[in-house]
Amino acid sequence: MDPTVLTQNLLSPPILFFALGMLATWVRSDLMIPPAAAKALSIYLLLAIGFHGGAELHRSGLDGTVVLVLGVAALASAILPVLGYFVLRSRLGPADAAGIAACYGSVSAVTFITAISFLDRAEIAYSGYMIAAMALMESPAIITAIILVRIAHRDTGTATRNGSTWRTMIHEAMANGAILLLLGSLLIGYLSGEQGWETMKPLVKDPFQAILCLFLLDMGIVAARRIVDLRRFGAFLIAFSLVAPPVQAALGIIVAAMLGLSPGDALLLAVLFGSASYIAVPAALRLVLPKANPSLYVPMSLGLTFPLNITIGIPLYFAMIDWWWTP
Amino acid sequence: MDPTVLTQNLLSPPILFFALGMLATWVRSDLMIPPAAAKALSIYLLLAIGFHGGAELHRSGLDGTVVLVLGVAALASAILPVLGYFVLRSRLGPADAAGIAACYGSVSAVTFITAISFLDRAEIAYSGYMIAAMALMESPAIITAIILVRIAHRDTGTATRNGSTWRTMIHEAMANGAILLLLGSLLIGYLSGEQGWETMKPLVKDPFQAILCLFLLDMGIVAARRIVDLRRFGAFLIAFSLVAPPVQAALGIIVAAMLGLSPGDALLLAVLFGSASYIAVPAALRLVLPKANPSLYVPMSLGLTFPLNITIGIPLYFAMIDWWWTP
Amino acid sequence: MDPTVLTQNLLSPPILFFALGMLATWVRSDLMIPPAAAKALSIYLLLAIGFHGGAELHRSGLDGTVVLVLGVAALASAILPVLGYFVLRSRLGPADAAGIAACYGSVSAVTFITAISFLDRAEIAYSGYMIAAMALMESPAIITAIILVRIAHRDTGTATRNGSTWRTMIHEAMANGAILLLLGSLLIGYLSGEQGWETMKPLVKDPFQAILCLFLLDMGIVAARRIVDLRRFGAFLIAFSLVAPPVQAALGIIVAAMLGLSPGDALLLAVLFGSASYIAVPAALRLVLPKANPSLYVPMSLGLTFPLNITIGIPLYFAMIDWWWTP
Amino acid sequence: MTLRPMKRVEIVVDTLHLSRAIDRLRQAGCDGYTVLPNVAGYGDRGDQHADEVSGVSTNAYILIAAPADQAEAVLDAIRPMLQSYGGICLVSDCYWLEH
Amino acid sequence: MTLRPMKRVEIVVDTLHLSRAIDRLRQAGCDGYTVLPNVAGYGDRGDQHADEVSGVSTNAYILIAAPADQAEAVLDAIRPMLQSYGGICLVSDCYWLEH
Amino acid sequence: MTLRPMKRVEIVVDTLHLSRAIDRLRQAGCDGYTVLPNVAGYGDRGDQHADEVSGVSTNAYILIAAPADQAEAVLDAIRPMLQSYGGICLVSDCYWLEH
Ligand SMILES: Nc1ncnc2c1ncn2[C@@H]1O[C@H](COP(=O)(O)O)[C@@H](O)[C@H]1O
Ligand SMILES: Nc1ncnc2c1ncn2[C@@H]1O[C@H](COP(=O)(O)O)[C@@H](O)[C@H]1O
Ligand SMILES: Nc1ncnc2c1ncn2[C@@H]1O[C@H](COP(=O)(O)O)[C@@H](O)[C@H]1O
Ligand code: NA
Ligand code: NA
Ligand code: NA
Repeated sequence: MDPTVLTQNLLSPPILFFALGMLATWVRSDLMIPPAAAKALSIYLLLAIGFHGGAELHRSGLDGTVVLVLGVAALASAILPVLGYFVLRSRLGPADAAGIAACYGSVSAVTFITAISFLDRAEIAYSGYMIAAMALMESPAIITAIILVRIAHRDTGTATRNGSTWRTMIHEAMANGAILLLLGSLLIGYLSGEQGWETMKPLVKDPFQAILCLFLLDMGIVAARRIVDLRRFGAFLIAFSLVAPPVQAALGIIVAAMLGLSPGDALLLAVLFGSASYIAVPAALRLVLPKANPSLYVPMSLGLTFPLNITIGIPLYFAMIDWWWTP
Repeated sequence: MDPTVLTQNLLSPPILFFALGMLATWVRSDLMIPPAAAKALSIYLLLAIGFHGGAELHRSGLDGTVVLVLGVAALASAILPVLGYFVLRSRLGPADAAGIAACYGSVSAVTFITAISFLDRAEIAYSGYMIAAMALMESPAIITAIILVRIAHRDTGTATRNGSTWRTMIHEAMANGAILLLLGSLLIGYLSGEQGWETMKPLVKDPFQAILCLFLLDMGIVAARRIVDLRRFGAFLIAFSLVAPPVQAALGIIVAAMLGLSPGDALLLAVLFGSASYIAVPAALRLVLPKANPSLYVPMSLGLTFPLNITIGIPLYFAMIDWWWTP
Repeated sequence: MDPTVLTQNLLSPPILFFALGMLATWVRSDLMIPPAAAKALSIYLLLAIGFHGGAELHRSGLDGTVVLVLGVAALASAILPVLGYFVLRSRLGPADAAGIAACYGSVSAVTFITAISFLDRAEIAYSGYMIAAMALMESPAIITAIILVRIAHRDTGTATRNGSTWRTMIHEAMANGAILLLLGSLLIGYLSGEQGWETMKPLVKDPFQAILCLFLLDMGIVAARRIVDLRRFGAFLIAFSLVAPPVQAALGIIVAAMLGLSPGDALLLAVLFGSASYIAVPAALRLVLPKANPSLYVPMSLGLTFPLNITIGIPLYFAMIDWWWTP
Repeated sequence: MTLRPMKRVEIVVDTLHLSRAIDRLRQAGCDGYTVLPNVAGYGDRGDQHADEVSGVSTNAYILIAAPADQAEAVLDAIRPMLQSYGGICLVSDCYWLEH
Repeated sequence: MTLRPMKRVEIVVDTLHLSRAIDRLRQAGCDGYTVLPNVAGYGDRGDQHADEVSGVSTNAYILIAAPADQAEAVLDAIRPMLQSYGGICLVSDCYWLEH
Repeated sequence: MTLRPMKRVEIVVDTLHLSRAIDRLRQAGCDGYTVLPNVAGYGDRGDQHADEVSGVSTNAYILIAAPADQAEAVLDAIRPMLQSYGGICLVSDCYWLEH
């Protein structure tokens, strides 16, 4: 791996601001972004990448591989938790194992956005439909997790709340604000075409990287707070948080090669496979799998996997792709 | 009417984001813009159009028609509620009729801003002083409403809170934050001239349309929530919400033609006549006409009239103007 | 003094929006920026000047005078409170005198930022390291204040909370969110170089002046509220609030001349000497010198000194420098 | 440690009326209160969504600890507002930690 | 001035569960409540930091004044949620100022 | 349905002192609390406007439900802070819904 890719990533403003946020928590500073502002920033980021992706789609048009890639992505999100579940069951009960596995089967939107900003800085192209792939990968993992727990409790049937579970889950998946905003913005970007893009560009493109920095500053503060919770963890869960991402990302790279994706799209697929959800899935799990302990899966995905992926993961996965794709 | 004007408006990012917001409420999504962020966006929009209008005024200078237009606008806001009141009295008590009439005699700043963004997209000029006209049309309607209720209750005098009412009202009109910000920004834009414009342009002009989209996303969420309240309404009020705007807008177009305004200014005047307040007037009514039921006038103006105006109304009024003004 | 410098400053958008905010409070308007948004704006401003300063440093490189200037700045912040303290002791007890002196020995970040925007508008260069100087001047004044109170209470030792005071204080100084963000952004701007600057420029540079206007609108609202508290003050404290800034700024100009700084840097040093803290120092004083009355030092620095400095002070100090530096 | 018995008064009014409510409290001799300016709710006048920018649909919550006589003055001062504009007022007992 | 004795019920649940909790309250016949949608806290399930965007780590606080029987219905309605998801519910006495 | 009698402690301190107050609560054995970090108010030290960025003029509100002995420990822990920095502390009775 070309070490300058790693250095350049570590010295890029987004990562440095993330590190500053972590530092702020560690020295017990009172630096904080008001939650309302952080929420507004996250809405901006989802809207911006959604709209950008839609505008790209409008330009490139839809071709045959799109449906294939989207299908593979959704399938992956449904299958990945099975692998994670069986690894985790060696030490954990079914609910906790399924909860963690669901997070790692799903995706982290901010990791994905950071990967896009990595590609933007390196001026490497990617396809607009990868954003749709991300949206499709949010939910299947939860459904798999529920099924796994159901199977484990076949006899008792108490671990998940019966009856309304499926209805609740489907509603949550459809009505999740982040996914709705992402797909809605994608569609709007697609529909409003070149003129729409000119209108939105000064907000969704020009300051995008810089606003991501502000958001990652906040993410650093928040992630560092969650790391404290890890001190009660054994080595097993810490190892899982650090090993699962590159392994899953490597799977993503293999799939990307098989699908013949471009290097940019391959990186995004690797990140989708390798990242773990700490927003949408935890929110859904609290509703449909309340027995799974959130103080396990949130610190793992937010406190360890997220920092790992944005600092070392993205350049590492890219180096792998670069080496493989280069003829 | 050229149907592409309508289609183009419906497919423009602001309207599509508004629709996305409504959809989010309908599918019971948890998508929401934090109230503090929505407030900040509304402050931005008022400041931006105020400043922009002031800068335009600085460039064009003040001419004779300005005073005339401003006077007519203020007068219209005082007279329009009388018409509305007598129509509404056929079914409602004096306080409710006056309350609703006040909203429809006044204006909706966001509708006005959306009309400006419509003109910007179509590259049609408008005059900076129309923003002053808007500010002047906020309050007279309330005064008329009070007078109407006073007359209705000549004998009892209990419907409005006596004594302090006028003082409160004048204070409210002067001290209303939105109007102060709008007129203040207009004046600042005027005073700070070309150099000031260069300074402010990267914030008040370049991302204006895109920030309006974010705000309309929120307005869609909020408006859809208010629509639910309409189910308790009879056909009469729903019809009023949908018929009054085009009728009043048509009046505005006639006045604009009589004043010899440009097409852009004519559209803005039509929108000022045809739109209904759901911010400043409801806030004032709660203070000076507490007997008027806010769960009538807010859902009507916010849940029906506002969506109608920004989706169909603006292109419709513009088509009428286009047809009339074209020699 | 060339009167147009003053007029131009008074008619610049930042000052006019500040005045609009004050007016809003005076007419008891309901105009307000949500606290969460104001906090987000302040974070933006600190991040932006920090990053900008770091990028400048990256371009200019570090030379010999930097360390000298930084040292002098820190020293000044430690010494200035001694002068203030002895003037104030003529009328006040040791805790209140020390509290006020600490504020005036320290700096106001927003005044400093307003001075930078003054220089930007006049296209006068300044050095990136002046931002580091500002960060270094925040804390020494507090330490001096504590020492002065300790000396005054040598016998009783009750005025300041013993034991943990020093530890708390050093922690506060290090961990103050504003300073951490400022220095962190400076370092990030320095490390991320020209490519980082290109990335961040659309957010930290282009809309900087305009966002400052929004923030000063809020500062005007807040400052005017604090002015009300001044009615209970005697002439002495009001006089101090208005005389100390130009006297201290004049000292700053003399020091700048001795150090051979450029006119831009001289203005910034004058503002650092002449401004008074109303954020970091009051927050620290509440912890380490709780006996000092915050309803003295906050209204003085926020209600009087801040408005004085940004309206008249900055152009006045600049006129002095211009006259002195012009050969 | 002394615990002085006091009344605990809670008021919910429209955010729009907050500054008037506070003026009335001060006139009634109330010398301490805590305010949450933006809260949501539901009552006789339907939903207060706390979701928009006018304050028409947003409540403010006020907490007052006061001696019994001052509390009574507060109730007298606030009742006419509740009659005109809606809102609620609750009274309960509490102890104030002297310090 | 009439003060009617009432129960004062306070509920803290995850913000995530707020809309469900309110649905339950309404079904239980509760005709008034006040809501603070974003509060922080600490309890059996550890820290709720109220610092992020998912609502997983944020609480909502609900205040209800209700006659004794309605209050009891509220407790019955809310208890299963507390059992499944955590949270707390406090009951105390208060007087409602009639207006 | 079991309702366990408890003490309900409410504390208002400067937001600046919030983290210290919480440290003290935890040391005093308090195992649950709810926090509103930004509230406005008025008291002996004048107006807390909750309008600026330093937290000097903003209060935090803490609600604690605790058994009597734990509540007493909380009061002991918090009183020195109120003496140094101002703020208030109220105690009342409540019932905790067991779940
Ligand atoms: N029973 C109640 N318990 C708690 N809060 C209430 C109750 N009734 C009304 N409120 C609050 O007071 C506000 C105004 O009440 P109302 O005027 O009845 O609509 C509501 O929006 C709620 O926030
Ligand atoms: N003893 C308590 N006093 C006040 N609030 C509490 C208490 N215990 C829990 N809470 C609140 O209820 C939330 C959920 O509690 P739990 O489910 O026990 O973690 C906490 O985050 C606190 O906000
Ligand atoms: N009597 C009271 N009732 C309710 N809150 C109070 C009362 N007195 C003080 N407070 C709150 O406690 C804060 C600090 O009080 P103080 O230290 O007395 O200024 C005030 O800003 C209020 O938020
Ligand atoms: Na994944
Ligand atoms: Na109108
Ligand atoms: Na100074």
